[in-house]
Amino acid sequence: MENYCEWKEGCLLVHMPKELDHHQAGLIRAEADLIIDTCRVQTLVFDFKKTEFMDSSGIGVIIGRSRKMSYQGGRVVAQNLNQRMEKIFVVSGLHKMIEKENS
Amino acid sequence: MENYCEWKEGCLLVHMPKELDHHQAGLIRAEADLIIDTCRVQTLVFDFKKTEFMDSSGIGVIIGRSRKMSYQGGRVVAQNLNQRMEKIFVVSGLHKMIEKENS
Amino acid sequence: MTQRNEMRLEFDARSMNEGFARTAVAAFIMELNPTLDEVADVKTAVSEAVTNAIIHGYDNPQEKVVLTCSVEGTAVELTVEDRGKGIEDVARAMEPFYTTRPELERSGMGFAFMEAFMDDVRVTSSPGKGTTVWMRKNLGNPKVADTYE
Amino acid sequence: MTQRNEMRLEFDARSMNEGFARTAVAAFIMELNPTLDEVADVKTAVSEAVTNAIIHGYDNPQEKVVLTCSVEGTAVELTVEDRGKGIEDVARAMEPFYTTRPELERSGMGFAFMEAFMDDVRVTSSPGKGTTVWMRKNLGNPKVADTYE
Ligand SMILES: Nc1ncnc2c1ncn2[C@@H]1O[C@H](COP(=O)(O)OP(=O)(O)O)[C@@H](O)[C@H]1O
Ligand SMILES: Nc1ncnc2c1ncn2[C@@H]1O[C@H](COP(=O)(O)OP(=O)(O)O)[C@@H](O)[C@H]1O
Repeated sequence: MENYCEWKEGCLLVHMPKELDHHQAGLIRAEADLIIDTCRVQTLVFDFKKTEFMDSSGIGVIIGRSRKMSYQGGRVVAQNLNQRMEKIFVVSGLHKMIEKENS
Repeated sequence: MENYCEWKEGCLLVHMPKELDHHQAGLIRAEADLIIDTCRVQTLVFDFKKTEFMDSSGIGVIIGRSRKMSYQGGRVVAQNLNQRMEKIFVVSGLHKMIEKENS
Repeated sequence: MTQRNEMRLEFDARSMNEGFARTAVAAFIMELNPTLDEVADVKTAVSEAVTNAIIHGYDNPQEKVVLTCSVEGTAVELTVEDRGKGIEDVARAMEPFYTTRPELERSGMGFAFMEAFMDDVRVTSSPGKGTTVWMRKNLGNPKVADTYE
Repeated sequence: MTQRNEMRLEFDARSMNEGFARTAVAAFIMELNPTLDEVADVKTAVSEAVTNAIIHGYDNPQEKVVLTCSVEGTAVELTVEDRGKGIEDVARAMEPFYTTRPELERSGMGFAFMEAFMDDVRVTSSPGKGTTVWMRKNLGNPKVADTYE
């Protein structure tokens, strides 16, 4: 495990990698789901501080986790999007589905 | 011209590029020779501050300019070599031919 | 800088090569002096097409993906080709959100991303034979996606 | 990390592609977690072989250089191939300081650098047909050149 995830008092913080593609998406999915399935996550935060590249595989991993959270009634937040990530969020429509925030 | 060269009171300072290969070597050679052939260069300084990569084409351009300088009786110095450049100097034998200095 | 220059890259259909393919293309188009955003656009499109070849085109990671890239003037042309399963209905496959692999959490946005970030995208495919994606982008021309907001 | 992975890269014999070829190889070997110095060693050897193909092998920049790279376990294997002029006497060409292009300020150190930075270098060539340089390096093994001083 690469340790993308940080778990603290009901909040799951996912540190998104520098380059988020299909290869990385699988690793994040596995690690995050382990926690979402076993702990009571109230807030899920995707942190993009380090992220410089993301393709549509990243969209898949975000939508997938958000769907899981909506079943159990939690909040999903994306934070620290740089300009490129903002663009990806707009092009993909994610900006209408996920709350954005700057930490 | 890319402006590798800085000319000041008898001293020609050549700023070596980040990656010094055959492609770059030709450009440096053209620019330096213009000055060596027209001005009275007493000291020729190769500055490697920015240089992270150099192959044997770099050796060629350094030896070529040094030879010109030795005809006209000037001094040749290499400065700010990082560890990698030190290694290249040793492997190529340049360290026995050129004075080293840290500015 | 306006002379034509081209390369052809062939590599194993492994997901770790997605990053490699992007980096190679980014390095190759540097001679056009692209903006950071243009580089990111091209990398994204390459990533989509290469990922598709790896996960939809093939089952076996030892099969080969072929990528070509040429630059001429201010334009970049790319092809990404596999000799894998092919696509039955290309028009449908290109619809946003259409995916045949929801279990892999594919978003169905791959072709949509290619179209958003490149100027022109064309797909030819034949079932059982493979798929070729051809893409083109003129650098130095702001595109719709850049003024999307 | 020990699975075999390979790529093949073909590009125009232009000097601007020397940097591209180095970058592509560096990106490809990243999965072996090389040290910075190992990456620099491999890049240097690639640069030498590719430059030779471009300036000694060919006269025409539209001819193609072919580079292959494979990783397996901790080893990198590379070939750089041209279908150009070839070398009459390979043993002599590999002697340090031997060059046929002194007017281009070639130092004659190209093969010497490949040998210093890789574990094994083999050259096959036939006049009029072309040249292939095969190189191998085991990463994680400090080499003579590293303890030269
Ligand atoms: N190279 C390919 N080989 C076979 N099928 C493909 C290929 N590329 C795309 N497809 C098909 O087109 C569909 C849509 O592709 P895309 O828009 O990239 O979305 P996604 O990759 O998220 O499924 C895929 O689900 C797949 O069925
Ligand atoms: N790919 C090649 N095709 C033809 N000749 C070559 C090739 N590579 C090397 N040579 C010959 O071998 C000589 C020595 O090569 P090298 O040690 O790299 O030194 P340099 O490139 O500085 O001349 C070259 O000068 C050239 O005559």
